[in-house]
Amino acid sequence: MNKKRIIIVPLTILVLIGCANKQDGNDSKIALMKKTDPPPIELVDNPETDSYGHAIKREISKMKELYDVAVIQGKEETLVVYKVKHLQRFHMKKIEKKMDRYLEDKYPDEDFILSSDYKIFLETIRLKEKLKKGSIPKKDAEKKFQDIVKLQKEKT
Amino acid sequence: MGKSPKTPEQKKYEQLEKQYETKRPLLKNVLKAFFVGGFFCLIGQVITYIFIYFFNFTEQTAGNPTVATMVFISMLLTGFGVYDHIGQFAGAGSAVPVTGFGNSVISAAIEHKTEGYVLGVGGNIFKLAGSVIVFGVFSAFIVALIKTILIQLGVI
Amino acid sequence: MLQGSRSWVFPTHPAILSTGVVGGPFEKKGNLASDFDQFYDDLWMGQDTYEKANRTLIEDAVQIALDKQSLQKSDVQFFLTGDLINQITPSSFAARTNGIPYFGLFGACSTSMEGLALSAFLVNYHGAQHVVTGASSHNSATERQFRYPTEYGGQKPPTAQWTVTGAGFAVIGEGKSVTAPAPRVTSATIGKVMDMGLKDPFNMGGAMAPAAADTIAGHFQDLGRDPSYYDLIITGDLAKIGRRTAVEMLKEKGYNFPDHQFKDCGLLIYGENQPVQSGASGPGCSATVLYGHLLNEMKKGTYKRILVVATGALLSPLTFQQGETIPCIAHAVSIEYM
Amino acid sequence: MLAMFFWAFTVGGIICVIGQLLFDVAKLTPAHTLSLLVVAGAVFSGFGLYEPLIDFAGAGATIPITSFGNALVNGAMQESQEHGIVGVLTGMFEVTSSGISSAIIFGFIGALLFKPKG
Repeated sequence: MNKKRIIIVPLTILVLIGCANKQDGNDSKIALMKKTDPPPIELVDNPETDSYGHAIKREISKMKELYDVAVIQGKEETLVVYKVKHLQRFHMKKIEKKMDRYLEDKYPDEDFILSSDYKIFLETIRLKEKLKKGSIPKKDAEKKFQDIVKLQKEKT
Repeated sequence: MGKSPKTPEQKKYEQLEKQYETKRPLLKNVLKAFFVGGFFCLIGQVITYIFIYFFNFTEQTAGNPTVATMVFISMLLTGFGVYDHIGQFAGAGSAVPVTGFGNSVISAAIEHKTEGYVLGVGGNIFKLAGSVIVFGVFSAFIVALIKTILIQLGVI
Repeated sequence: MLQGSRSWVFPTHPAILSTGVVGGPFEKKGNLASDFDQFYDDLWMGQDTYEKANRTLIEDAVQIALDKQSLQKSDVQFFLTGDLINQITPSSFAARTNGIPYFGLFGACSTSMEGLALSAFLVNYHGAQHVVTGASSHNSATERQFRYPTEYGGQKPPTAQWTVTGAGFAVIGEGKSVTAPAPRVTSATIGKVMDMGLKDPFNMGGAMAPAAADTIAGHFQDLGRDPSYYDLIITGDLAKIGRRTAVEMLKEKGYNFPDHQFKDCGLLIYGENQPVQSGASGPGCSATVLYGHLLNEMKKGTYKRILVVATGALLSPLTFQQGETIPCIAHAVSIEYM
Repeated sequence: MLAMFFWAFTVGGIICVIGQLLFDVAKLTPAHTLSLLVVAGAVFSGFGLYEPLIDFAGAGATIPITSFGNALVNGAMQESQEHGIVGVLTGMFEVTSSGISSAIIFGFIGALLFKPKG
């Protein structure tokens, strides 16, 4: 009798949490599960001259340790989020260092924030979907982007 | 410390007794520990993802609420008298995960309630878990001290 | 009367007049449930601590034993008992309740026979008309005293034993007070403390077996008897491991027992499907089995003469943590139905 | 993500197996075993091996008690980078406070709510 109760209580909590979920798009629902391959987001003022989000995405995606890359190019800094193939996760630090060096060499004037965190990836996809649906104006997007950056910098 | 050498008679008896002693079922115990311990960690991973997905936690920061949730589950299982049965079945499988740490604290707290909240609960709550904290802190102190000195000397 | 080096013979044959046996919920599901006088369905027994619950067991068992003989507490001269909890407080507190002059005994799980031997001696030599003796233990109180909090999820190895929740008490009276056949205490052999250097507190049976073997052999030597004198030799709480080891040790000393002649209280009390690992233990184990099941069997005629050997491991949580070995003791009392 | 679940299960299970072997083969008490595992976690952390294991196995490495040693070392190291040797002393509980504080809090609540079942 007790045992049943103990299984049921957490299950109910889980279901309740599941139902309370905000309306996520298709991509964010599966963002943790598999490859989503999102197009980069560019929040720059004059995309014609300053845009390089696509280029970064293309180049970073070539790294064989990764299987999914998302890029947000903000006004001042650029966020690169990536998912590492599972068996390569032992070497996450090395991969990050390698990427950092590569980007610093290639775009010495830009600030980069690198993250392999699922949460950051998820939030990136959510932002992308909101922009696509048009439910969020561009200037709010920059603020949202700053929120993601702040989240990334939080330690434990 | 009672370390007097064994007499020949005692040695002989020890051999005799060994023949009749029920052996611990090692393989069975190891398998049970593996599956139950793995299951606890799996639950932990599920909770981590729930915190990442539905709350504002990153992989880095989700660890703390996950641990707290696991300890909470451990409190329920201990309070309803289930955890000691899991422990008898799984051995290290339920002792090594943080739920086991929680169980050792919570079971001591519940048990010593009869001696009052201050002397009983307060005085005995770390009766079992205290050694883990003491050795954890002291070994961490030594490790961190050595590492810090090495860093300051420029060795690493 | 002293016979041999450490045995008493009781020429007046003090009789076990009546008994009271009380158990807990786990014992109710056991093999010997029909031999108990009363059960509690809750380990707390209506008290707010397990230690008080242990005391309640004692008070109830004593009352039942007295009621069966229609005796008043004032008819009893002495009360001899002990248990496992800190400074045997449940026993002493129960003695406060019943107001009978009291000897507190500690012999761990051997307390039951220590008490019975002393009671028979007192009665035999006119030190008392009626003595109440027995022993008790409470599983949860013992767990927390000797091991871990009851809700702690530690794994017990298959050598561990399950402490009985129960109390068995008997009124011992002068032999001449009953003319009809009754279970009578005819002799007793007092054990010496044996230490074979075992340290594992989860293997009490293995540690206690040498003490049992020594006392049994001593009993036969002192009284010039051999195993065929008894229908049954029953040890207190050696459980599976200790019983096998003790039988083997006695074989080496030249005493052979067929299986049905050498039993153990710790193996009788619980059913096969109860998760007690090696078997039962605790002062309440030999006390409830003897004063309940065995005396009933004697009255039915199954056994005429039995030798009860209660074994005790004289350790404390402190000595175990300080790395000391486990000293053990066993006392034998011979009970004959005549 | 599914790979993560698999490795959490496996790595967590293996750490528990090590604990079980310490119980059954080395015949250690639970307290000795857990203390030993915590010390092992701290030492692994000192060599920088525990963080990669967490990257790889997630909860499989953070849920076993070994991670407690790792977190203590991490806290001490974080502080020592800012305050030098003194930080080693003061930063110890920076990271691990959640396990201990939640155990105390839930332990106390448990004592208020429950009685031992025996």
